[in-house]
Amino acid sequence: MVTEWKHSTVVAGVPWKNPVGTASGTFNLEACGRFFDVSEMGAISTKGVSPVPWDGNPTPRTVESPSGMVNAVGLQNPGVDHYLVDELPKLKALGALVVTNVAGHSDDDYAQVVEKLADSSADMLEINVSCPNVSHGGLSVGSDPLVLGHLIERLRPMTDKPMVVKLTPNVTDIVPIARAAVDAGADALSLINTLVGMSIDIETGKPFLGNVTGGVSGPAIKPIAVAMVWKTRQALPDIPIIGIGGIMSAEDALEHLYAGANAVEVGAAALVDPLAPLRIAHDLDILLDSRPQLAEKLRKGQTWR
Amino acid sequence: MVTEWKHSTVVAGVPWKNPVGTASGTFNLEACGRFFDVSEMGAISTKGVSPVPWDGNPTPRTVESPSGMVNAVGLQNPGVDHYLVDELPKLKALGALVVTNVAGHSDDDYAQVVEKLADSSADMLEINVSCPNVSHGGLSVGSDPLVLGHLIERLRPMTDKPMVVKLTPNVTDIVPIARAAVDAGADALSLINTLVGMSIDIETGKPFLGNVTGGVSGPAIKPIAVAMVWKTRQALPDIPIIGIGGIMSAEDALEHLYAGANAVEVGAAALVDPLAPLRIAHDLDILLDSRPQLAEKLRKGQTWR
Amino acid sequence: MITETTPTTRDCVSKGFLPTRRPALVLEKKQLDDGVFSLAVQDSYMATHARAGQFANLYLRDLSRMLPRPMGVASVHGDAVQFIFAVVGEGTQQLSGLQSGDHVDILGPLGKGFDIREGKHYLLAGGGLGVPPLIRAAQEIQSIAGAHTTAIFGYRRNHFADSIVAEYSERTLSIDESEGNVIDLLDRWESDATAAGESTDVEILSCGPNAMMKAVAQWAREHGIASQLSLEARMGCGYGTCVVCVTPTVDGLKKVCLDGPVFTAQQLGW
Amino acid sequence: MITETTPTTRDCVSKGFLPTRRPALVLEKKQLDDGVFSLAVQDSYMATHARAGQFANLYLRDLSRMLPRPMGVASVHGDAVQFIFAVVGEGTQQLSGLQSGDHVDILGPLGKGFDIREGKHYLLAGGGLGVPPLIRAAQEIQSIAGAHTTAIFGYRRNHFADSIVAEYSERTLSIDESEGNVIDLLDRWESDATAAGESTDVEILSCGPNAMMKAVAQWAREHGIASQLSLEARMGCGYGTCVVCVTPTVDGLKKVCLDGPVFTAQQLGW
Ligand SMILES: Cc1cc2nc3c(=O)[nH]c(=O)nc-3n(C[C@H](O)[C@H](O)[C@H](O)COP(=O)(O)OP(=O)(O)OC[C@H]3O[C@@H](n4cnc5c(N)ncnc54)[C@H](O)[C@@H]3O)c2cc1C
Ligand SMILES: Cc1cc2nc3c(=O)[nH]c(=O)nc-3n(C[C@H](O)[C@H](O)[C@H](O)COP(=O)(O)OP(=O)(O)OC[C@H]3O[C@@H](n4cnc5c(N)ncnc54)[C@H](O)[C@@H]3O)c2cc1C
Ligand SMILES: Cc1cc2nc3c(=O)[nH]c(=O)nc-3n(C[C@H](O)[C@H](O)[C@H](O)COP(=O)(O)O)c2cc1C
Ligand SMILES: Cc1cc2nc3c(=O)[nH]c(=O)nc-3n(C[C@H](O)[C@H](O)[C@H](O)COP(=O)(O)O)c2cc1C
Ligand code: FES
Ligand code: FES
Repeated sequence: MVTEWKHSTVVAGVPWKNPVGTASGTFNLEACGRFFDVSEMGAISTKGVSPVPWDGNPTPRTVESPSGMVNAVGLQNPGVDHYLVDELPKLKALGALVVTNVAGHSDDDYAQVVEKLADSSADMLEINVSCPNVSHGGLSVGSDPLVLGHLIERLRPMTDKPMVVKLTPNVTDIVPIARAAVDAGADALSLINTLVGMSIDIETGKPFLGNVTGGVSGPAIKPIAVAMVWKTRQALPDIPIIGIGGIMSAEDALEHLYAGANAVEVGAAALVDPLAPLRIAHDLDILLDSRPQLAEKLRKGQTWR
Repeated sequence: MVTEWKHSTVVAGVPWKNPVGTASGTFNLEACGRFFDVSEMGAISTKGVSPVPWDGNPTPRTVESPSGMVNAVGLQNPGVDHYLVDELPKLKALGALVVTNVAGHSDDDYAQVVEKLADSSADMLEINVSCPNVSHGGLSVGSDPLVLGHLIERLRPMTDKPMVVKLTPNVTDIVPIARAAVDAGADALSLINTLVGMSIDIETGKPFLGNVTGGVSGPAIKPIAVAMVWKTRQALPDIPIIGIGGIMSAEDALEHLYAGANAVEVGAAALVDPLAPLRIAHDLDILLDSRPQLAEKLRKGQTWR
Repeated sequence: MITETTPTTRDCVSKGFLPTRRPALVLEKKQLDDGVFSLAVQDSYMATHARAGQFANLYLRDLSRMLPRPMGVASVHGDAVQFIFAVVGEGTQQLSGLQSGDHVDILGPLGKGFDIREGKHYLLAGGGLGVPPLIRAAQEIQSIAGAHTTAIFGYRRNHFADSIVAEYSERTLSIDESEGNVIDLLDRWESDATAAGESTDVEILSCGPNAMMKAVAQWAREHGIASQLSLEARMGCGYGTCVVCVTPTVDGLKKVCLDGPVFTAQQLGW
Repeated sequence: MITETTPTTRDCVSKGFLPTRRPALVLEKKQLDDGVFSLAVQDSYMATHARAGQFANLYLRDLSRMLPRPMGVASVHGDAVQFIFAVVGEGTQQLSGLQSGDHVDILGPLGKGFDIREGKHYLLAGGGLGVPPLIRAAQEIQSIAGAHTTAIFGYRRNHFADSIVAEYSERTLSIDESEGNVIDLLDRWESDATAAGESTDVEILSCGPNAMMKAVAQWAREHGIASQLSLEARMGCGYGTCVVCVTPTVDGLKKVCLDGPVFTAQQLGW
């Protein structure tokens, strides 16, 4: 049985069969595809791809934190060329809607990846300017409106694919950053990426992670994520937003949708239950039955205000 | 029996009998003084005082979040005049070391409070430029190095008391803010205040808190707080730091101390167990026995590097 | 975090301070109605000190939900303290899973209870899960010379507390939503009393939904009867330190957890 | 979050996908030693599919600690799966409190187990809490025609697993820290075998602290013996999606949870 989804959404003109996607870095086809039919998801956002393979950070790469985890994977990935012949065609062959997450250490890195993806079968691109775990690019780009605007202006003309810009919560005010991305041509925003955090081993007095700091994700960050989605939505009434952060249940997804998101992505929850993204999609499909106004807005690509 | 503390600390030249204080807004003498001898604590940081009584925000003022809580009290307090004849003299009579937390909606507000406290019996002042729950002052002052520097330059000459500046985590980079405070004359820094967050009632689709957004505190924010203390300590090797955020146990306090704090303050933990601050102080006194290097540094007013 | 009684706790208690959060042994858990449970825990301090209208903070084992679940004391027997609660969310769901032999962390008694005096007749006007503190009021009043009570309880459906309060209260009038509300009962009580020539010199103790209590306070005012009302509020600490649970009164904002939960209608300006 | 088996889970399993995280009934919990416990849970999928060297994620009820606690499968009986674990932190402390009748969420079997073949003699070189997967290896090898095992276990103090592994392994040599280490035992085994004129054409399966396994791999190399080593690593997901648990191999970084935990000494370049 393939699910007959009752409640769909639209993100930047792209119809999603349901409002729930996987979040980048927490979905990998080889691992997750064993647990569910990837075509069932609203969307699959894949691990950040860089122009060349990256080795990531030293281990240990994660440490538990209260109702969350701190990770410092550092965008280990086999590079865009491998992605184009492996993960992407496989996902498309399975019928998935693919959001390709793009990583870089420099503007040129991002441009190289986007160029290679321009004619690919990816459905949307998600420009990750918000990874706290790489020393150049990532967070540093995503926290300066001018730098970010410049990057997106450069990338935007390189492809016809809808371009989502993924924002960091590690900023004084997310609104000018969001606005800069939109003014430069972003078709949608996704937020939030992880919050900079760390943990210290009290037996050694030394940082636990190989990379010293990492990014906090999971339920702990939910209230912060919801506030950022809300604030961005209040400032930018029309831009499509994918809400991310601490979504463990359909109820959590609803909080993001009521905050103004058009769709959501599920991250850490998928790490502790491979089926979490699909389960949340199913549960949400039921919760939306009793919320016809919200469901109607989502279906039309509008948002809750 | 009054505790013979084995391990003391020094913050901005002020000796604390142990490294654990209460955090502002979570200690109130009338309530907490029934549970323990306030003179036992390293320090008592009192609720933010404003020049005139403030009524705070509409209710509900708190909502639970995973391993945390979001509060939007909005600095309700009876004003500095009341504080000077009530809470402060009572605390001093009981033998407490008092850190008076100062709130304001404007530079003039802060100045008025500091002026009145200049000749008081308060041991230290803690300038709260980081409250996310007031529309002017608070967070807006604390997130701009220039504005903050200006304020501290004005306040600094008004009193001989050691001045602690309490920083917000809701910034892109805490280092320039910390530096601005220090350059303007701050004797110490305390961090972190709460992170902006919110929660939405999925039955109504509306924000749960009367104030819409609030501040997240509790274990959920510990990794974020530790990273901020660490980052600030790396950049400013000598400034005394009071570590705050998510401390529920002596082990958590140790994480802050190893990150570079000279002392800690306990917030949300005190709300869910009135005795938590003193229990943490006792437990830490034991844990420091087996950490003579750290204990020695604290005693001398130095920090772990 | 089931905080076993720590040296710090013992030390402070020995110096005369109030006992802090501590684990209490669950003696009994019973289901009273659909989603309504009675929980008896052993805590001699609570048992000795809890006055009607006071409450305790119950805490969950699930550390991801750290705020207290405040619960009114429903009765005391020896060193056993009884709570009666409805499952309304995840926290009360978890509490309903406690079994005898488990421990649950508690703090209390907290707040200001009902002001109860000798020789008085009290009407206990309760609605839904507002009845537990009134059961304790009936129990307390029963032990006071000359004071007596009439329980006037409104339920959603089943009259789950009638048999419990009957142990302590001479008379119980109760009603469910299909039949009417607490105000209907108050009217009935008054006409009965007047008809029987009984005194209507009573005082009302009330606990229930705000709308109900406002109506009760108004009814009392119209009949020249004093009323004390036990409020609910979202709480941060439940013991007076965080200023989260405030309610407007004629003297300004007051803390429900410390200055209340019981206020007079006058204080509230109702 | 004890996730009761959801419609989504049932639906996916019916389509032939792997079963996701699910609650398993605790059948028995026993203490084997100071701080060492055996936990048997009912899960027919695990019981049918778990190969020696594979592991399961166990999850805590305490939602504030959400990461998995990976545990090697120690044995299988019918639809019961046994784990043996030491209490080293808060999570294993909580797991040690499980009682029969409780449920614990599990995911598995996970990872690549030992490569076990017919007609071989395996030395099972285990240290401390590395022994559980080797007990399962002995059990599995016992059921394979002509294959047999010698258990070579190093303990900190008590020889808590000797009697368990004796059910499956023909011979057990064990030692504790006061007496020596696993390498001493391997030497002893070799001289015994040589003296007795037995074949030393064996393969080593090993699990334990990294330092021990490196020494075992080196010993094996020096003796021209192949070895398979089961690694530990900090994990995010435990099932291959997060790229947290990587280890360097001659073919680059590999995931311990998916490509391992078992690697050959050659793969690791040890
Ligand atoms: C002084 C006082 C006495 C009470 N006595 C009783 C009683 O005897 N029996 C009974 O059934 N209920 C009583 N309540 C209400 C009870 O505290 C809530 O039903 C309970 O906290 C709900 O917890 P939950 O986790 O199931 O709900 P959730 O909605 O999941 O709880 C989330 C948060 O909101 C708080 N919360 C939710 N509902 C309420 C509420 N109505 N009042 C205050 N906080 C709430 C919770 O404490 C928690 O912090 C009392 C409340 C107060 C303030
Ligand atoms: C493949 C594999 C198989 C294992 N099999 C066994 C076994 O059969 N018996 C046994 O006793 N132990 C085994 N372990 C180790 C076991 O997973 C840890 O002891 C356990 O996770 C500690 O949890 P804690 O909450 O008590 O410790 P904490 O230190 O409080 O845990 C904090 C975090 O660190 C992780 N962690 C801590 N120690 C380890 C470790 N040594 N390896 C991996 N993660 C760790 C925890 O999972 C958790 O995420 C195995 C580990 C791996 C990777
Ligand atoms: C292990 C891990 C790896 C991640 N890798 C990426 C990545 O490659 N690109 C990206 O944009 N976000 C990455 N993220 C961030 C998530 O996509 C998500 O934004 C964040 O975890 C918050 O959501 P959550 O609370 O649901 O996990 C990663 C998160 C985790 C936990
Ligand atoms: C209810 C509440 C009220 C607070 N009021 C103040 C305040 O008046 N002034 C201030 O500087 N910080 C205030 N804070 C912030 C705390 O002092 C502390 O910085 C923050 O809660 C993080 O620490 P925690 O995680 O230990 O709670 C308040 C926090 C809470 C929860
Ligand atoms: S709940 Fe904290 S003051 Fe009342
Ligand atoms: S732990 Fe996630 S890939 Fe191995």
